[in-house]
Amino acid sequence: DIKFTLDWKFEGPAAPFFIALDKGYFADEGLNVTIDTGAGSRESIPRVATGTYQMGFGDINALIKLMDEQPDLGVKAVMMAYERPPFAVIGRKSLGITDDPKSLEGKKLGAPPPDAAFGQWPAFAQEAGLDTSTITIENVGFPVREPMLAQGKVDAIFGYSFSSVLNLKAQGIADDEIVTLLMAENGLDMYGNVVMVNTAFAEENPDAVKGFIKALVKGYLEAIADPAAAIPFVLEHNEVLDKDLETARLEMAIDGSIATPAAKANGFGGVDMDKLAKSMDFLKISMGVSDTPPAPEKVFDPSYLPPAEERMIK
Amino acid sequence: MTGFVELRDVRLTYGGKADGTLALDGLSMSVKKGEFAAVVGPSGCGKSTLMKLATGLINPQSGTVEVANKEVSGPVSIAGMAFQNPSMLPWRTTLENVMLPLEIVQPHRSRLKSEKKAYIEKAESLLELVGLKGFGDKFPWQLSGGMQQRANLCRALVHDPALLMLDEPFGALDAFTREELWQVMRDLHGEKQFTVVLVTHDLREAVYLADRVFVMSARPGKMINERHVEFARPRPIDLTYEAAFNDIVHELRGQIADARAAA
Amino acid sequence: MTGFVELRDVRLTYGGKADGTLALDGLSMSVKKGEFAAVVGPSGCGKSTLMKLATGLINPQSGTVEVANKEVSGPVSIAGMAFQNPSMLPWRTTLENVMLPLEIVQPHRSRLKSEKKAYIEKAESLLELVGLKGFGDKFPWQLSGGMQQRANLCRALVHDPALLMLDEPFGALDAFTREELWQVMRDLHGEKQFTVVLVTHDLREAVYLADRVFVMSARPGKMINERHVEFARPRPIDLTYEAAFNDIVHELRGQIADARAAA
Amino acid sequence: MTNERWIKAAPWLWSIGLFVVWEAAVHIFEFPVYILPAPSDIWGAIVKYWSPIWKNSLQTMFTTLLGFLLAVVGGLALGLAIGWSRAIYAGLYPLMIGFNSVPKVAVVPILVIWFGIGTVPAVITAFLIAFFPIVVNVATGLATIEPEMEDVLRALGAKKMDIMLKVGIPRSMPYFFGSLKVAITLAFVGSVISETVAANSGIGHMMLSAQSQFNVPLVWAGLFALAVLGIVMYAIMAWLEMRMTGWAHRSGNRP
Amino acid sequence: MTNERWIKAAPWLWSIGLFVVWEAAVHIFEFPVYILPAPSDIWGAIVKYWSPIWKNSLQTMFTTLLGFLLAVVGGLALGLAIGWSRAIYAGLYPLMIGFNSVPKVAVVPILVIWFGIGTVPAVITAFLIAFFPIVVNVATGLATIEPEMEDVLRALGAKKMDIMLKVGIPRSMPYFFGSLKVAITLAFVGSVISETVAANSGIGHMMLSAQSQFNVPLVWAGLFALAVLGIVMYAIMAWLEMRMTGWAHRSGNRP
Ligand SMILES: Nc1ncnc2c1ncn2[C@@H]1O[C@H](COP(=O)(O)OP(=O)(O)OP(=O)(O)O)[C@@H](O)[C@H]1O
Ligand SMILES: Nc1ncnc2c1ncn2[C@@H]1O[C@H](COP(=O)(O)OP(=O)(O)OP(=O)(O)O)[C@@H](O)[C@H]1O
Ligand SMILES: [Mg+2]
Ligand SMILES: [Mg+2]
Repeated sequence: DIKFTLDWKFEGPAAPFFIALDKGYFADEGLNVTIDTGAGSRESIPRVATGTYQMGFGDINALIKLMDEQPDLGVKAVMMAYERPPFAVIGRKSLGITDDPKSLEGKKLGAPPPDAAFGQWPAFAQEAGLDTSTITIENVGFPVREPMLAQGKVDAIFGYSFSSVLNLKAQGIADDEIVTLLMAENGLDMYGNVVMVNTAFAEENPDAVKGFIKALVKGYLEAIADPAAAIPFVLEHNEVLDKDLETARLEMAIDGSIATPAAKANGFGGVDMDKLAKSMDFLKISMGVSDTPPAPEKVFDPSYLPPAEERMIK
Repeated sequence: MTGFVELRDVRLTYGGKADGTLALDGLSMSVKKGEFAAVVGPSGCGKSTLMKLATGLINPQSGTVEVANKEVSGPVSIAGMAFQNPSMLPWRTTLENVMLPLEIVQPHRSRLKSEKKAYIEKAESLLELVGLKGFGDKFPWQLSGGMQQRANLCRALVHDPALLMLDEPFGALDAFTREELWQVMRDLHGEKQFTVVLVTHDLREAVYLADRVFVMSARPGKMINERHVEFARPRPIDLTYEAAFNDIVHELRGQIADARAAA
Repeated sequence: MTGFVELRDVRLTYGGKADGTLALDGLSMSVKKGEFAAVVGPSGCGKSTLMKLATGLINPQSGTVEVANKEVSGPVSIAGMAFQNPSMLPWRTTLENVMLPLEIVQPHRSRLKSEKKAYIEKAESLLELVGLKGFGDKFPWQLSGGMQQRANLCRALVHDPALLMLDEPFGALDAFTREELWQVMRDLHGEKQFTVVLVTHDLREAVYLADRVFVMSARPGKMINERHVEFARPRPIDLTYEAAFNDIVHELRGQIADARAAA
Repeated sequence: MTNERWIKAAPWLWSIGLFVVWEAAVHIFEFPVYILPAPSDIWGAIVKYWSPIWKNSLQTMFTTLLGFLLAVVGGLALGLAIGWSRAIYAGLYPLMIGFNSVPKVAVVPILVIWFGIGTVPAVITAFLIAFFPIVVNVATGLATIEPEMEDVLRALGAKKMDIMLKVGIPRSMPYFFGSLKVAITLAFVGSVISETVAANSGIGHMMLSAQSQFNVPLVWAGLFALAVLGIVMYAIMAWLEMRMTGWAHRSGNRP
Repeated sequence: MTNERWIKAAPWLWSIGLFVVWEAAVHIFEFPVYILPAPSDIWGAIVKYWSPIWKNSLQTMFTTLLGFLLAVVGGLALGLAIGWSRAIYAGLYPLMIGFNSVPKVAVVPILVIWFGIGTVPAVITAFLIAFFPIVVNVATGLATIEPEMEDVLRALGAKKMDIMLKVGIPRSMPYFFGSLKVAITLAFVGSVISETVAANSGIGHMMLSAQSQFNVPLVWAGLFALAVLGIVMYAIMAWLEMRMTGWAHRSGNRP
C-alpha cells in the first residue's frame, strides 16, 4: 500500500499519475496506491518525511533546503519529473517587460512570499545581473496575483509558467501581450519537482518503490506522447476541470519542464549529478542553503529507476 | 361626561383562544377624575390584568378601555404605575430606578439635564418620605422585599402623574410602615388631586384610602359591587378604629366571601 | 438540650466591612423541635436575612448558627424554604417547579424515577390544596402574583422537610385565601409535627399559627421580645375573633411600635 | 396580517434585491468576471456544475456537522467546567483564548501530518474553530445567573452538580443557543479552510480547483452553496432555540 | 486566602505546564522542527527576531483594533436594528448568515482588488469576521428580555427607542460583552488572514515570509505573538465587561 501526495490539486500535470493508477499500471506492480491532493510543492515534503505519506511529489530545491537544515530528514528523491523548473517571471509587453531580464529594472513585481518561483529570485537576479534596488516587490497573495497584473497594478509577477500564463489568458490578456521569462532559460540551470520517498519505507520496500516508479514512468511517457488523451484520466477525479485548459497546461508543462532536451537525450526521470551539485550554488544565494549542502547522492537516489532505455521519450 | 378611567364590557383571554386563560369577562368600571378608587377581589381574579388594561399595556379582546376620554390602544403616558412585582432594573441604583420616569415622560424629560439637581432632590425626598433615606445609592437587589416595594412606589410617584395605578403597593410591609404610607398617600392625594386606582387585599386599606371600592368576582373577573366610602377628607388614621369604618370593612368582607363561594 | 434552630449572638453585615449594611447585630433565638415559631418586625429589619442564616445560605460574621444540633456552615438539606420573592424557575412549569425539591433531596431523589406517578400525584394534590388545581402545566409567569406565592409554598412543602422556613408566604393573598391557607398550615403542622419558622407582617397570622412569636427591632435587627401563644391546638379559625386572641395581637403591636420608635 | 405577509416575504425580497443590485453594479461598472461575476454568471455555473456542487456540498456538510457536534459537546462541557471551577477558569481560559487568536489555517498542516488529508482534519478544524464561542457564551451565561435562582436550590442542600444541572444549564441555554448560531457558521468556515489545504473533495476543494481553472463563477457558486448551507443550518439552530428556550423569548409574541 | 493565591497563579501554572509537556513531547517523540518546534526553539526565534516581531505585532494590533472597533459599532447597531424591527430581522438576517458561512479568505482577494494591498483590506477583513458574533449575541440578548422589564417603561408611554435605550441595551450588555470576547479573537484571525494574502507588514506577512524561508520557529513565534496579543485584548474586554455589567455578575463573589 502506498499513500501518495501530489504537490497540488488534481490538474493536467497530474495526468501521468492517474494514467498509471486507472490503467492499472500500479496494480500490475502489485501496488495499492491512493493519490491525495497537495497544498504546494513544499507541503508534501513534511508529509512524506513524517511517514504520513510514503511517497510524494514536490520541489527538489525545497527538499535540499530542508535536508541542509535537517541532515537526518527521512526523505530522498527517486525520480525527476520537471527537468527544468517552471519558475518564471511573467510580465506584460505593454508595461515594458521584454524577453530581456534587464527590462525588470525599475518595475514593480508582485509575489506571494511562499511562491517557489519567487524563492529563486535572488539567484535569478544575480545571474541576470539585475540592480534589485530599483525593483519593488509587492506581497500579493495567490488569488490576487494574476488579477493585479491584468489590472496593471504590478508590472510583472512570479509564478509557474503553466499556471500563471494560462490564468492571465483566462483573464483576457492577449497571447502576444504576455512575456514569460523562464528562469531556467535565463541562467538558472536547476531542477524542479521530483518524486520523493520516505527513506525508511524505501529501505523496507525497495521493490514497491521500484514498481511504483516503473508504473509512473509509463504514465509519464504516455502523457508526453499524447497529452490530449491523458487529460480524461484527470477529469475522472476532478469534475470541475476544463478539458481544453488542462490540455494546454499539460502541454506547457511537457514542453517547458518535462520533455526538455536533456530528458529527451538521457531519458526521463534521471538527473545529472553535476547539474544538481551546481544548482545548490544557486540555492545558497536564494534560499540560504549553507556552505556545506547535502551531497547530491544523498538527495537523489537513482537506484530505483528502471533502466534508461525504458525511460526514453519517443 | 364619562369617567377618567373607563372600562366597558371588557373581556381578556391570555394565550390562545382555545386553551387560553379567560382572565376577565364582561368587566366594566368607571373612575372619575381626581377620585381614589380601590379594587379588591380574590387572588387570581384578574386585578393585575385590569391594571395592565387600563394603562394600555395589553389590549382587550372585546370591550373598550378609555383613559382621559381617549380610547386606549397602546400604553398611555399620563400614568404612574407601581407593579405588583417591583421589577426594578438591576443595573440601576435605587435612586436611578426611581428617576427613570423622569427620563421618559415630558416635560421632565427635556428639563432633566438642566435641572438635574432639583430632580435628584425631589427623588431623594420621596425616598425619605417612604423611609428609604440613604438607600438611594444601593442597588435594588441590596434592598429587602419591603424596601423594594417602597422604592417601587416612589418610582410611580416621581413624575407627578395624573393617574396613579398601584398594584398591591404595601403588601410586603409591616402594619406600621403601611399605616405611615397610607397617610403619605392620603396627603399626596389631597394635595395633588390625581386619580388613583389601588389594588389591595387589605380591606382596611381600601376603605381608609378610597372614595369608592370595587369588588371583583373570582376568575373570570368582573365587578360585582361598588361601594362608596363617604368619610370626610382628610381622614385621620384613628378613623380605622371607628365602628362606621369597621362596618364597611365587614360589609366588603362579606361580599368577597360571597364572590369566592360563588366561584 | 439546645433548640432545633439555634442562633446565638449573630452579627451579619452585607457588603464590605466599611461601607456595608449592618443587617443583624447580636441576634439570638432558639426554636424547639416541632415548634411553630413566627418572626415579626419592621420592614428591612433583617427577617429575610435571618432566614438565610438559619438555612446556611449565608454565614454570620460572628456568632453561631445551629440547626438540628449541628453547626451550620453551608446550606442545610433538611429545610424547605419559601422565599419572600417566589423566584420560580421560568423554564419549568408550575408543577415541575413544585417538584424540584424531589429531584434534589434524598430519599425522594432516588425514588423519583420509580415512583414518578405517586410523586406527581402528591405535588398535584398540594397544588389543589392551595387552590391551584389545573395550573400545574402553566408556566410561573402565567400565574398571578398570589398564585405564584401559593406555588412557592407548595415547593417548600413537597419533600416533607423537617424544618419549614416561610418568608411572608401569604403576603399577596386576599384575606380568605389566606385564612384557608392558615388552616392548611395548621393541619399540616398538627399532622407532621415539623418545625416551622414563619416570617410575617400579619400579627393575627402570627398569633393564630405560632406557638411562639419573636419580635425583632428595627435594623440592625435583634430579638426584643418572645411571646408564647398558648391556645390549645388545633385552633379553630373563630379563635381570631376572640378577645384573648386580640389582646395578644395588640400587645405585639405595641411592641413593634416601640421597636420602630426606638430606631 | 398583511404586515405578517411582508415579514414572511422579507428574506426573499431582500435577497432578490441584493442580487438585482449586484447584477446591475456588475453591468454598470463592467467588473471583469474574475473580480466579481454577476449573479447570472454564478447561476450559470450552478446549473452547469450542479453535480459536483451537490456532491461536494454533501461532503462539506458532513464534515461540518461532525465538527460542529463535537464542538457543541466539547464547548458545552468546557464552558460548564469553566463556570464550575474558578481554578479551571483561571488556568485554562487564557490558553484557550491564545489558541483562538491563532488563525486555524496555520494549524491545518499539522493536522494533515498527523491524520493525513481528507475528512479528519476538516472535522477537527471545524471543531477547533467552532467550540470557542460556545465556551465563552456558556461561561458568560453561567456567570450572570441571578443568585436568587441558585439560592432556591442551595436552600435544599443541593450539590454544586445539581445546581449546575437544574439552574446553571437551563439558565445559560439562551446564551448557549446564541452561540450555536455563531458556531455553526464558523464550523463551515473551518471545514472549508481545511478542505482548501487538504482534501480531495468538499466545497473548499472544489473552490480551489475552480480557482486554478480560472473558473471564477464556479468559485462563487461554491461560496453561494456555502451560504445556502449556512442559512439552512442556522435556521435549524434557530428552530431548536425556539423549542428549547421558548421561555426566554416571551416578549417576542407581544403586540 | 491560599486558595485565592492558587487561583492567581493558575494561569501561569497551566501555561508553564503546557510548555513543559510540549517541550518534553517534542524531545521524546523527536518531532522534527518543521512539524512542531519545541518551545525553546520558538523562544530562541522570539529573542532573535524580537524587533520584526514587535514591529509587525504593532501593525497587526493596529489593524485588528481598527477592524474590531468598526465591528463593535457596526455589530451593536445592526444587532439593535435586528432586535428592533422584525422586518429588518427577517430580511437582513439570512443574508448575513449566508455571508458569514463563507470563509473570509475568499473575500480578501476582492477587497485587495478594490482597495489595494495593506492596511485597508486587513481592517475590513477583521471587521467582517468580527461583527457577526456581536450581532447575533446582541439580537439574542434583546430577544430574551423579560417582558416585565419592558413593561416598566411601556407603562410610562415610552417610545420604542426609549425602551431600547433604557432596557434593551443595558439588559443585553452581558450578551454583548460575551460576544466581544469572541469577536476580538476573531478580529485577529481576520487581519492576519488578510495580511497573509496581501500586505507588506503585519504578523501574517511575517509568518508567511518566515514560512517561505523555512524558518518554522519564526512562524511559531508569530503564532505565539498572536496568542499573546489575543490574551491581552481579551483581558481588556473582560475587565471592561466587569466594569460595565458588574450588576449581572453578582453570584461571582459568593462564598
Ligand atoms: N402573562 C400571562 N399569561 C397567561 N396567563 C396569565 C398571565 N398573567 C395572568 N394570567 C392569568 O390570568 C388570571 C388573572 O391574573 P392576574 O395577575 O390579573 O390576577 P390578580 O387578580 O392580580 O391576582 P393576585 O391577587 O394573585 O395578584 C390568572 O388566572 C392568571 O393565571
Ligand atoms: N444582598 C444584599 N446586599 C446588601 N444588602 C442587603 C442584601 N439583602 C438585604 N440587605 C440589607 O439588609 C437589611 C435587611 O434586609 P432583609 O431582607 O433581611 O429585611 P427584611 O426584614 O426581610 O425586610 P422586609 O420585611 O422588607 O422583607 C436591609 O437593610 C437591606 O438593605
Ligand atoms: Mg396581581
Ligand atoms: Mg424580607
